[in-house]
Amino acid sequence: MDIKLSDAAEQYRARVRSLLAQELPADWRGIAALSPEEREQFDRTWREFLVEQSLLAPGWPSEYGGGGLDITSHSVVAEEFARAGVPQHVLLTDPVGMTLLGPTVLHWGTEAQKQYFIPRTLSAEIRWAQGYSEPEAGSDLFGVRTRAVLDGDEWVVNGSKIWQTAGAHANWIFALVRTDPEAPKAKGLSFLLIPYDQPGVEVRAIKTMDGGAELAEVFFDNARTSADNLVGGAGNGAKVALTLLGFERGSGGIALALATKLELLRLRDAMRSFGVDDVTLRRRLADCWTSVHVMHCLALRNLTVAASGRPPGPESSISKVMMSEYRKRVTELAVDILGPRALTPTGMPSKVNLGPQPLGVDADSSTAWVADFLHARPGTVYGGSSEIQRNTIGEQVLGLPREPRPVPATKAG
Amino acid sequence: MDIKLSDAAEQYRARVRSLLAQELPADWRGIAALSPEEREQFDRTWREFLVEQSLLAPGWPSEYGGGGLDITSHSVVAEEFARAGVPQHVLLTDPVGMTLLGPTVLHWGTEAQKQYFIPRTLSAEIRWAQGYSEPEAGSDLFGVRTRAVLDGDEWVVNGSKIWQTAGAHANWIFALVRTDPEAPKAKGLSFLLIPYDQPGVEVRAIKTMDGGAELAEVFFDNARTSADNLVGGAGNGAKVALTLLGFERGSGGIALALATKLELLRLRDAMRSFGVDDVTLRRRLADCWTSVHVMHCLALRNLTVAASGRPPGPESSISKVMMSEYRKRVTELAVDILGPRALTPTGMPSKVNLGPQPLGVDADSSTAWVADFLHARPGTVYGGSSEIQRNTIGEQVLGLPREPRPVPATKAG
Amino acid sequence: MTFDFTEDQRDFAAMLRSFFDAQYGPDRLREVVDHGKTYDPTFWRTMVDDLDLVGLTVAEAHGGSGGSTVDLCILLEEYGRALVTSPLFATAGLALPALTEAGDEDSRSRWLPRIASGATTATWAVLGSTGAPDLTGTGVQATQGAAGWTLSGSRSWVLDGATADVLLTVAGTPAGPGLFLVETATADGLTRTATDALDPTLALAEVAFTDTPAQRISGDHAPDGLRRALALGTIALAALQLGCLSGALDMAVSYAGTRVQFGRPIGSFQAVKHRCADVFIDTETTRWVVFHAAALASDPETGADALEEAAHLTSAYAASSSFRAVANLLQVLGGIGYTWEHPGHLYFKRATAAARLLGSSTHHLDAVSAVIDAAPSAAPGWGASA
Amino acid sequence: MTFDFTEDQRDFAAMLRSFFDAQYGPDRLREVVDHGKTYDPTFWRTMVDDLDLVGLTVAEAHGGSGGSTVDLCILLEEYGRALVTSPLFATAGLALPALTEAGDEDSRSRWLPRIASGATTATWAVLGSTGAPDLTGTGVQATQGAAGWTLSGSRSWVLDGATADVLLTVAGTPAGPGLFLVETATADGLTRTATDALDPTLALAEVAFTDTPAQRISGDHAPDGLRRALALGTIALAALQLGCLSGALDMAVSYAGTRVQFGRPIGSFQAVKHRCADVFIDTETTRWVVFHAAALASDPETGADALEEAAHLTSAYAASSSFRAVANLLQVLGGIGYTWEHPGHLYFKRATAAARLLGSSTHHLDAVSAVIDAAPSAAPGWGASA
Repeated sequence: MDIKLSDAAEQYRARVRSLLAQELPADWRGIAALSPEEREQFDRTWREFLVEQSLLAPGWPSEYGGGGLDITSHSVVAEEFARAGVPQHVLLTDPVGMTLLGPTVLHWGTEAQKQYFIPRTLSAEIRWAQGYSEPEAGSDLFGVRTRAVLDGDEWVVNGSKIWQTAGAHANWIFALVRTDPEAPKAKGLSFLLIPYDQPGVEVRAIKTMDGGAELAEVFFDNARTSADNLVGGAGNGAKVALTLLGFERGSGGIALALATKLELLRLRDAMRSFGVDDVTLRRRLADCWTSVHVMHCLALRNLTVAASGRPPGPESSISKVMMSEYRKRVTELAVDILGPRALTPTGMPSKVNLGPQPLGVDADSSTAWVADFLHARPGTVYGGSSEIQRNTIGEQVLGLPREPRPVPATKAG
Repeated sequence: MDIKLSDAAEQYRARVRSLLAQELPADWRGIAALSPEEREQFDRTWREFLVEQSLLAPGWPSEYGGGGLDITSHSVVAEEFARAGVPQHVLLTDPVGMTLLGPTVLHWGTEAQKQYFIPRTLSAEIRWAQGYSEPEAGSDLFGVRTRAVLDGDEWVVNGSKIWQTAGAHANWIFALVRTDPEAPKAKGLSFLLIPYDQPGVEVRAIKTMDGGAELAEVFFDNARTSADNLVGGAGNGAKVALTLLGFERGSGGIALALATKLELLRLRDAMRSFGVDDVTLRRRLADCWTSVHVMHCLALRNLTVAASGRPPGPESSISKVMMSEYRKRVTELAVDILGPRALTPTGMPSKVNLGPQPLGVDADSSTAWVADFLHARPGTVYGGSSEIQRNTIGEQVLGLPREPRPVPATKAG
Repeated sequence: MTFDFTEDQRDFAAMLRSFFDAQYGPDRLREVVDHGKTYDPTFWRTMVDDLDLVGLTVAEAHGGSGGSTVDLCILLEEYGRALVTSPLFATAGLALPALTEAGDEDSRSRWLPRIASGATTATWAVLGSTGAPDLTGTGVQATQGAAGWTLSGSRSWVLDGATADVLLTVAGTPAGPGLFLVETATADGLTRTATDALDPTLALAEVAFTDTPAQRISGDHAPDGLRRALALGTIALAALQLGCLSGALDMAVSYAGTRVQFGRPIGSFQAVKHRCADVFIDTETTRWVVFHAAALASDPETGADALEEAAHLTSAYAASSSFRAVANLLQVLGGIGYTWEHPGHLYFKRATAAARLLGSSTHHLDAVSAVIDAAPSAAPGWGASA
Repeated sequence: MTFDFTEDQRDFAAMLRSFFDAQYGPDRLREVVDHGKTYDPTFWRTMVDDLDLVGLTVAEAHGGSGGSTVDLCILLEEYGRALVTSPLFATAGLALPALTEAGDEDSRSRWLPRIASGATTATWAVLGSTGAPDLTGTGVQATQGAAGWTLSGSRSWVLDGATADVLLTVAGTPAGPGLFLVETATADGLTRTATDALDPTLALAEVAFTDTPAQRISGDHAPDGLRRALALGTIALAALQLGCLSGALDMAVSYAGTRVQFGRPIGSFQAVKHRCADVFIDTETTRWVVFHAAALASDPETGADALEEAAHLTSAYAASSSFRAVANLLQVLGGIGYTWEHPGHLYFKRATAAARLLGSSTHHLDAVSAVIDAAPSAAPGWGASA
């Protein structure tokens, strides 16, 4: 049982650090400290830098433009970026492309698909939206109704997908669609890549409770895509989708635990800045620090499993439940520390929605803390609700019996 | 909206107080302060006093030996007894007889049954155990398997019942038994009174996790009881049982809230005695005080509904959930206040299992607090688990759909 | 003892429910929320002229309806459930109790009729800089000069502070704190700055006083009166929170009963059903706690200490029960509940904001703790505790 | 980095599991629990002679197996899961770290071989009168006389305090605290009183010293060594708690999968299934937290500060996760779980007791709080936090 990284990995860490020290200005305080104008300029050059250094997708094979790194080195990159307060993903669509679509195509795609989509995803010529959920099938991943019918050498798609993060910034969507309506629920699905730029695709932004509009809904009305754009084989969509969800974990866990720890330090600084010093709040902060430690340990463990090449088990549900419940807890603590300041948020806006703010956000920005408080709420719903995760653990890990299914034909009970 | 008792009820309260002041010695500190020998003597004369004063069953009609009081006055009696630290029920079997069996026979029984059982229950010639649960049917009240078959003018009973509070101290049991095996689940049940004193009945004490043995299990092996001892009609057992559960609430709520408040004062005194003064513990105590206030308000409300003669709704599930979850919370607080003292309990033993200790228990008895901590655990299981209560609220109050039933014939799903 | 609503009160509640349903539906709510409107004067006039809501608790002698705190809480539950944005809560829930309980006879005669008629809106700038109610006038100083009193200092988180016609606040004087009234339309040296608010249906402002002319309106009974007024305001706020619970319950149950996933209404899954049951428990318990406090408040024999204790208990409970309920609501709603379009988040924000408007739940719990400290021991002698 | 068990460690764990299953089944457990036995010397000899368990972490030079803290935690997880009553935890989990980390060379040479051989059982009387570990010797004073050191004072809640052959404790001297050793068989002025215990599988005692002859065994490195020793003991205790979680998980899942109510195994109901899932989450997370700390402890480069921090974090988490798990276990078990006959309550009592044996979770949280206070800010300059 060895919890230290190898010397090679530590040497690689030193390399990343010196690379960052060269690239970043001396007075660097973290990406979030930049003004919108500075940020725009930074993002442009930073993404180019990442592509040049093969750091945008450190784990992809170098033949397709990736960094060719093993998962441990990949994890080191992510950790050092979090520590330095620089983004690993620059465009809003990059997380989807780099952590979901890319690995899926690399795993399941044909050589032609890899050759076509991977470089274009890296260059941002293609920017991805995720298309799993549907208005009528939220938690029920395999209850999707969007249908695709082969018409010559094209699929014709009808239906709609919802909850695309940064969906309005994308120009392609990968979607779980029903290609065989006769097959049982999960068996008739396929994983299809569909370009936005056609009359049959309409994208509408969804305004969310925090006032932002990062999410989108995508409607397909006889939308078309080449028959070549089906990944993993017709009827294999459920399998592809499940692998894809597995890709979400592994390399980013340690960086996330670190970002979460830095967030707690910012919260401590906020307490100091507000002159709030209450024993209960201090203990709640310490309890959060304990949880962050738990997540760090879990991340180390997940990294070990991922590095061993073993397939991710449904135990990854643990990380999902822990992190999403934690984000509610820590942001509830934040608004309790704000006290009345939560009523009238002021200060620097939040920079990201899905996790702790990057370095550079002012500790005393109540606007950012309140935004985090709101952003934390859907965490226990999207990507598989806490209820679904607990079902998964109960049934797939612990082997507990499923619930009786409703009698399909007539109204049950 | 009037939350004050009527003048008549307040005058009655004054009468009860002066009665208690006359009856109790000047240095009275509460029933729990008596030594075992004093207690034995007290109990004997006290039960006689209660019967004489018609205070043992204040709400029963006076023609059968009850007090003939309305529910508000009954509540006043209970409240003043709690305040004075004297028991309303003296024998361990009295709560079952006075709050469960008596009201049921008075409501559903024949005149002959009333004439026979009510005076004998008051005189303690008959001491009751409750027979609902079975080893194989815990939460599933209507899944009972104990069967009774009519043989001439006697029922012959086979099966077993479990979790009888003070079951070893009883000499009769009322049991929910299956009298019609052909009828659907809840329809084939009847409510039957069975004497212990026969070869076909065997009673075994159950030792519980606190080391006590207040519970029992009762086995019927061709046990017999007169055909006259069926209450409410054959096949009507489910209905009778549900009414009976309704009798549990109403008159005792305010006294229970008071006893719970007195318990918190004892816990405060324990903090003082131990020199424990921690902000978090103080706030948890205050939070418990708030919960006690909630239960007081609920009790007032339940009393109003009961006094109006309206049938108790399934809203009474609220009181059950609140109180049982509260008892876990307050006793967890108590052991946290004890700190290391919880490891090695010392001091006066606990006097009751099902709720706060009566007046007279030393505040610094860690033995009593630890016992309460253990006694609180099954509270969310017996009398309908918290899960069952939430199902009841969800389905019967809120009208949410039931779960699909398993396919009965073959193994489901 | 009848801990229940009268027939009239039930009718009143039903009338309010259908009034708000009809007059303050999703479109009007959208208008407020989407366009940052503070309130709609036409709708205000309807509430005031047609239903006489603002004067509900004002004595008939002063032009009101002479209703009780119970009546006010019935109103505020329905008003809160409908998420109405208007000066009603600040005026009737905060300013009126202050004026009535702590104002002198002159100021009551002068202002109560104007407020009851709806001509004048009012608020009470009650929070101090730490977020706890300030009854000692720490944040604002009052100075008596030749031309009368002036105020200097500031108040934050003032409900309807930018629009209220009349602004009450406690200010310190050399002789101790007093209650002061500022007429906002004419006062010099008054700055009122509307602030962004977590809850878009509650309009908040910063108010700064610089030698601002003010009337001292507190009479001799002010210290006790202010404590009573704050307790009444706290109970009124809890009724608003109860509205949040009541709305969240109906919304959660209705969604759980109709939304189908995995071939079943989600309300048939225990995880969802039990959440709904928890929202029901929180709603029902909060209702009887709020109306218990309201009944106490409606009884002239209730002393200031008892009223304060009830207010702290009620507020501490309503803060936690309403937050649990709205959190459960959002989890039941799933994705749709996080959209701006769906009103679910408004209950979430309301519950969060309300729990800070008159002091945090820790503030209230610490006050309860002081009550426990002061309570006599139960142990020695049963007669002592009688 | 390989955060995983080695093949040998897996084999060791499996061997222990089957050993305890075979040798410490329900009957032997019953005997302890029902008859208040402290421990069974025959079973102790089996553990010591056949499996060499007590000397697991003692250096080979001192007659032990030279195992790491990771090995010890593997042992204690299985030992805790089986609810074994014996002097193993007090000896190997508490006394050995104290002796090894804070004892001088002489005392180590003298005592480690005896302890490793199982001939001598030991304990560390560590708690002060408030229930927090006492490393400053507040509760016991040491005096140096002509005949050597004597101790006066008392220690409560001493694990195996009535039976241990050797008793360690920190006592105050005019020159500061030191670690002292008392040979219980021969010491004058020593009173050891076994006390009733919440957890019937943990034998506790009061120990009183009245001019009791003792050996001062702490070397120069004692202050840091004691902190390290306490951290190691705390991590060992967490492994015992992990055993509780592991046992509770298997028991809950097995019952939920077989107990039928309403015509279905209760584990098919979401309410029960989700409880079991929560127990799984608590068990798995606690496991990796405990072994992370154990891995740190096994690394000689880990400083006392880092080890202490890990111990506080691990203990704070294990205390809450294990209590949640055993509470969930009892709710899943229903009625049967409250019977003395069923071992479920033993896990409940163990989790409750363990969370108090080396300081409350509040104690550990407050220590974590101090770590947070001392941490440098993340904000200014990314280079600073590198």
